[in-house]
Amino acid sequence: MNYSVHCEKKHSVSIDRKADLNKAFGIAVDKSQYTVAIRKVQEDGKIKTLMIDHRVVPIEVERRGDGLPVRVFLKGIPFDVEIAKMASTRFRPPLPEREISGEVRANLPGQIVAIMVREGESVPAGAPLVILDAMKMENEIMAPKAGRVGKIAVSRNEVLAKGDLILEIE
Amino acid sequence: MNYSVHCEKKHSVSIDRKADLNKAFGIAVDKSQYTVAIRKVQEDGKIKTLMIDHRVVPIEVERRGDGLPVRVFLKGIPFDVEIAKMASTRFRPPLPEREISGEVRANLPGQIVAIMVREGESVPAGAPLVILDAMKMENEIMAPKAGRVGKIAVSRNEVLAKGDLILEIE
Amino acid sequence: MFKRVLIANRGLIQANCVRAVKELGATAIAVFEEQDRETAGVRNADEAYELQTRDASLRPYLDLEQIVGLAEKLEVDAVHPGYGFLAQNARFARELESRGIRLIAPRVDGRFNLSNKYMVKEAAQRAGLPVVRGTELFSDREALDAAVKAVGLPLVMKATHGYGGIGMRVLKDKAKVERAFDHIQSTSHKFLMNSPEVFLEEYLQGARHVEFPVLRDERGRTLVFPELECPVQRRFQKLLIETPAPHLEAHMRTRLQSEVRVLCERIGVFGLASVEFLIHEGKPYFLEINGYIQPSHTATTLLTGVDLLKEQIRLLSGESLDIGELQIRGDRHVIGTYIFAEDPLDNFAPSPGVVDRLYLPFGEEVFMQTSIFSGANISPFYDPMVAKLLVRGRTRNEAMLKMGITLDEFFVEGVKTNIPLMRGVLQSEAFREGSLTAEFIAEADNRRQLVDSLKSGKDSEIAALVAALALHRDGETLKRMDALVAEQGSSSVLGAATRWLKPRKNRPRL
Amino acid sequence: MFKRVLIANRGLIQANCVRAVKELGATAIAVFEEQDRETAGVRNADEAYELQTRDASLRPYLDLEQIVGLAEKLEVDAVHPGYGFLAQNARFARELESRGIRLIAPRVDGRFNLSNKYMVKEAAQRAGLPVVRGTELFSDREALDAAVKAVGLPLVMKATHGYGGIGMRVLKDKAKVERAFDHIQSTSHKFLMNSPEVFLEEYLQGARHVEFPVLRDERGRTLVFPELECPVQRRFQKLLIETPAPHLEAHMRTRLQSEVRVLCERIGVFGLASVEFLIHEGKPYFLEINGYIQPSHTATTLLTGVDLLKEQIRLLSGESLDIGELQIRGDRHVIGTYIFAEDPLDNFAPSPGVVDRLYLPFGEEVFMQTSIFSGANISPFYDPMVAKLLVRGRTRNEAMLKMGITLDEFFVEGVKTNIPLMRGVLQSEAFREGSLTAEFIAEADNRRQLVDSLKSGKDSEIAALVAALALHRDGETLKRMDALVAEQGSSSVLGAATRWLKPRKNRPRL
Repeated sequence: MNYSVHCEKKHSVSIDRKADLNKAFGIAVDKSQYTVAIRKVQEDGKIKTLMIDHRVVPIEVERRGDGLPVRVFLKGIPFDVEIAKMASTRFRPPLPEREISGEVRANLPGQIVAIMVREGESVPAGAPLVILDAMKMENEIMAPKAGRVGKIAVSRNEVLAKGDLILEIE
Repeated sequence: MNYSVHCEKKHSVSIDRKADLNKAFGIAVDKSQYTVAIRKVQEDGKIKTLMIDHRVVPIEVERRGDGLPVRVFLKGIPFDVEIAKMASTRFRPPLPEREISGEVRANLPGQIVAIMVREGESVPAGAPLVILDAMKMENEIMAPKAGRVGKIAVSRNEVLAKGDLILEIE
Repeated sequence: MFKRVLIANRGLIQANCVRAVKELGATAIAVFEEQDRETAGVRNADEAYELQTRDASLRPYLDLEQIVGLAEKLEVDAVHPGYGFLAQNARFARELESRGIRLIAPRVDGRFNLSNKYMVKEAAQRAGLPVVRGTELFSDREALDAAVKAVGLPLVMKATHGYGGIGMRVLKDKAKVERAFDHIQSTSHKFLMNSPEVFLEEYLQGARHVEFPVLRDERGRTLVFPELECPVQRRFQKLLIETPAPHLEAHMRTRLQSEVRVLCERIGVFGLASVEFLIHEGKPYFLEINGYIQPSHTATTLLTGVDLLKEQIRLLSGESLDIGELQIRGDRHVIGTYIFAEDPLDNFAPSPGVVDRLYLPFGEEVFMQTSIFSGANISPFYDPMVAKLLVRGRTRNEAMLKMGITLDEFFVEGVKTNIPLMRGVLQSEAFREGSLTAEFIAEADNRRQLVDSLKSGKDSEIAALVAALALHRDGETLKRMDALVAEQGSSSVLGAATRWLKPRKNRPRL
Repeated sequence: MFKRVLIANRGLIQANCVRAVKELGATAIAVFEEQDRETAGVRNADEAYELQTRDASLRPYLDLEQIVGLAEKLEVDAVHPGYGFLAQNARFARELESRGIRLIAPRVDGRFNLSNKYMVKEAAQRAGLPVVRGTELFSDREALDAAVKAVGLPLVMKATHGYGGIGMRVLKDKAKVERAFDHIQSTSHKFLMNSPEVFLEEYLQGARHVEFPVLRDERGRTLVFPELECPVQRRFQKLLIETPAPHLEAHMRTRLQSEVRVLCERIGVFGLASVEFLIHEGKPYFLEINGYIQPSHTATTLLTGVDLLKEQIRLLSGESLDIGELQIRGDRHVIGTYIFAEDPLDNFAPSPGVVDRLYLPFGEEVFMQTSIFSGANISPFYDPMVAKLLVRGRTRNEAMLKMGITLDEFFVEGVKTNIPLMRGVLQSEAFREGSLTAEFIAEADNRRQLVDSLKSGKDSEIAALVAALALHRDGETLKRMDALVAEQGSSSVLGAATRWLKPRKNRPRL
């Protein structure tokens, strides 16, 4: 199977066989030939460790909502990847979502120390909405787009988990 | 509920209430009164950490085949315990097994490097039977009781897991 | 020595204080929040007491009244505040002293107050130390304009009682000066002991920051340690330290050590303190005195073989310094890095979460303090430091090599950390030359560049390989599942295997 | 420096060698068995190759032919053997040298052979060092009787090529002498390079054991480090080390350091070696020279700030020693303990298994090397060392206190360890006085007593409480389950909850 992967530049990745645990197999990337063995997988089958050309490589793969890999971490160093084309595979990657959501959520757990807007107020994109106190720092949460402030789901001093809804820009 | 526990000397332990996670409660041991809270349990409900009088105490409890505690480890230090009598409880501890089993098993994983007896041979208690090479040491495995060597379940150079049957003294 | 010491902090510093107090033969008493109930300091304390959350807006470790009340009830004779939190809180000290309990913080002559930055600067100036040009104290908004004009931009605005970057702003833009002033004034009740006064100072572009730890006993015996330098900081918190400083010449070291001694005598410091200087275009400027134990003191301890934390507690209990100048050694080089659960590529946003894979480095001349483990949950509510990592070398070059390779071996999965950034720093020419500055790291582009410098051409091939292989294996897994379904006529297997292929909430990755 | 170095070992020493080689700018190549494929040394190596199990009776790490073959194929210019295993194997060295590959082990003048204990003893004697009274070499069973009579009981029987306790027996009883002789002869093909010769020595009751690490370069520049002492051993393996030795007087240290220098010059050592002495009733006796890096060298590294492992590799590659006598410091005190997965209350029986809870100590002047983690599986097949723990103090007293408290904080559940024994040792009067000997620890009763000394009267109450509470909670759990069953009419819940109440196989606890 051939994959066209953009990572810093365009690469052509060719994987010829089944990728089973522990058996070494070859993968060609552009003109280089790599010997790869899968050394460790998660319970759901996702790869955690590879052996590539006699080196141990712990990996993390970040995926889009539809499961398509979008970022690879090699020892914590991020590489953006875009898988553009696959020969002989059932996957047809859908276009990534482009519309900006108006949902404003806590990007980290913390406590609301100030609410700077009122319901119904019109705000430009980038306007400060609330201050979230997290990890000894005050974080201004900004409007992701221009619009009207809908219902505010939080109150002052409320402690939020990551991902909790704060308010919506309509 | 009252428990009579022998641990170095006889102790009377009195537990008055349900022992739920995280709620502190009192336990009397002889003339001392302890404040105890269960801080951490295993999946099966067994206690892993106690808070006793404002100190964190990680514990391990070794149990007999029927579930009765026979040894307690406080930070790795072993205390033999014998629970002799319980008031108002359904537990009636059966007598511990006394008969010595003739089964000889690997007490640790290792490799059989020598077999020093033959099937059918009579051996006294304590006679060396096999040599098990484990962790860079040769361990002589001795006869647990006098008797005749039954079928030998292992062969030279065989690698054994802990608990594997080596032979039986009949 | 003290008999009973309460430690009013959490994390690594709590555990270190607990052990220091125990080594000194006293009873170590820890306090803790529910979520910290099995951390190292709590486990190892002779006694541990759970703090109550009495007010949603006040975290228990900052709950001064509750801690003072507990200290009184438990009849302790001293409280160790660690750093941050309560370490520089004058009210905390007063409340304890009024109950006959000593706060383990440096004491000074009654005429002075260490946490008052302006007062200390004045004292240093009078003692003949060079200081940064700046204004007097003011709290009146109307005085602001003239003050800014007098100092000129860029400038540093400092609250009288700021600490650890709180109440301090570097301002390059006139438009932001007023807002900063308002912010400091409005938050002064929360962090700055209700003291809304500020002063402005000239901003010394590209200045280097060095500090000299000092031990001084009641009898006036003084020991000034070799200096530490912190070329990599974020928001005034240290990310990398070195001792001794790479480019401080011997005559400058000798001069500053003697100035430190003079200043400490002048203001009558006793206990542990750190005297900080900026070095700008070869000239030193006194900056401030820090009065609490800091994570960086571990580097001095490793370099010199003197346990500063223990000596701090000993001296404050009234014991004498029994170490001579000649017993302190500075002929090795120590580099320390602080690893935080945060993303330097996303403006150091905190990255709390569960550590799901962890490879800790270890080795000859490699020293680490950490309480994380595989499965540890990194709390979002406190300083997200997960490890202090130090190496010692015979030369700076040896220490740099060792730290670089040690960081390569340190792998944390599940939360983002500054390990990649620190690896980039250790490989950079600027750091090797000793010319890296805090300002350089403050720029997001520079951080990105340092991390990118770790990538080789081959790495992009490997990343592409990994992405393709991950997808390839998904396909394989699906096919195997399809076959299984065909065989067994069940759809539940497929359901389980393809769960992750359905759209998930598209939250930012931890 | 070398360009490519293969490391022929596993565990901590493998990881340390990998880092040392990388720090020196060479390519570090690891070899590994399947079960070790994600250990630190393998992860961090520049290249890693899996060894094959070619023969059930030969573990891959000992498979000399396979490793030599790999070294040749991979075109390495040196092999680091770590310690044990291949470190003293003459054939291994020969096979490598014949292929132009250097074994990283000390080299000596062609007339000598370090692994031949008798030859080295003779050389020492000729160099004027005091040696233990004993016989010449013999391999003839008929010579045994006369030799025993000449030396007298108790005596020590030593194989010419013994190492690390292998091929050495202390014999107090005439009846056991022949059996020991036969055993050494019959196992000599396996461990002792087919050399069945032995010699007997007087057994020096209560002798103390000190060793001086030495670095010496090809040009003859020699550096003798402060001595290490190992008062707690089991089967000739170290459990506790101190440096410097607690009771070696300064004049004796100076004398022995100069004798070490003379001996190393005489036999032309170059590289890293350790020269060992017994101190018996105040008199020193040369014992042997060890030619490999040892776990205890970490203590010397911590004390002196010289990375011995790295210097060893550097010197063997032909580089020169660039450290002066005055740059070595001995005015601190280091204590190290080795933690093994074994039960000192059961004759040090190995205790392999899964670590299911782990609290690692950390802190100021506390240094640890370990690769265990919660969930780690401790293999039964190799040396079960799980951690090296070291502390440094300004005085021996400070180091003792620190080690004692640090061991209290170290908790491993799932496998038995010698932590309780070491805690008992650190609290014992004998150790504090510096009068503890290896013989004392060899007695099971003494070990039991040391562990029991940790128990207070209250502990037996607490153990009783814990036992009763465990049982009490079982009852509670049962009752709750009963209620649930009554409610739901299902018996599967009860089945799950009471599973453990059914008799289990009564195997000994791990």
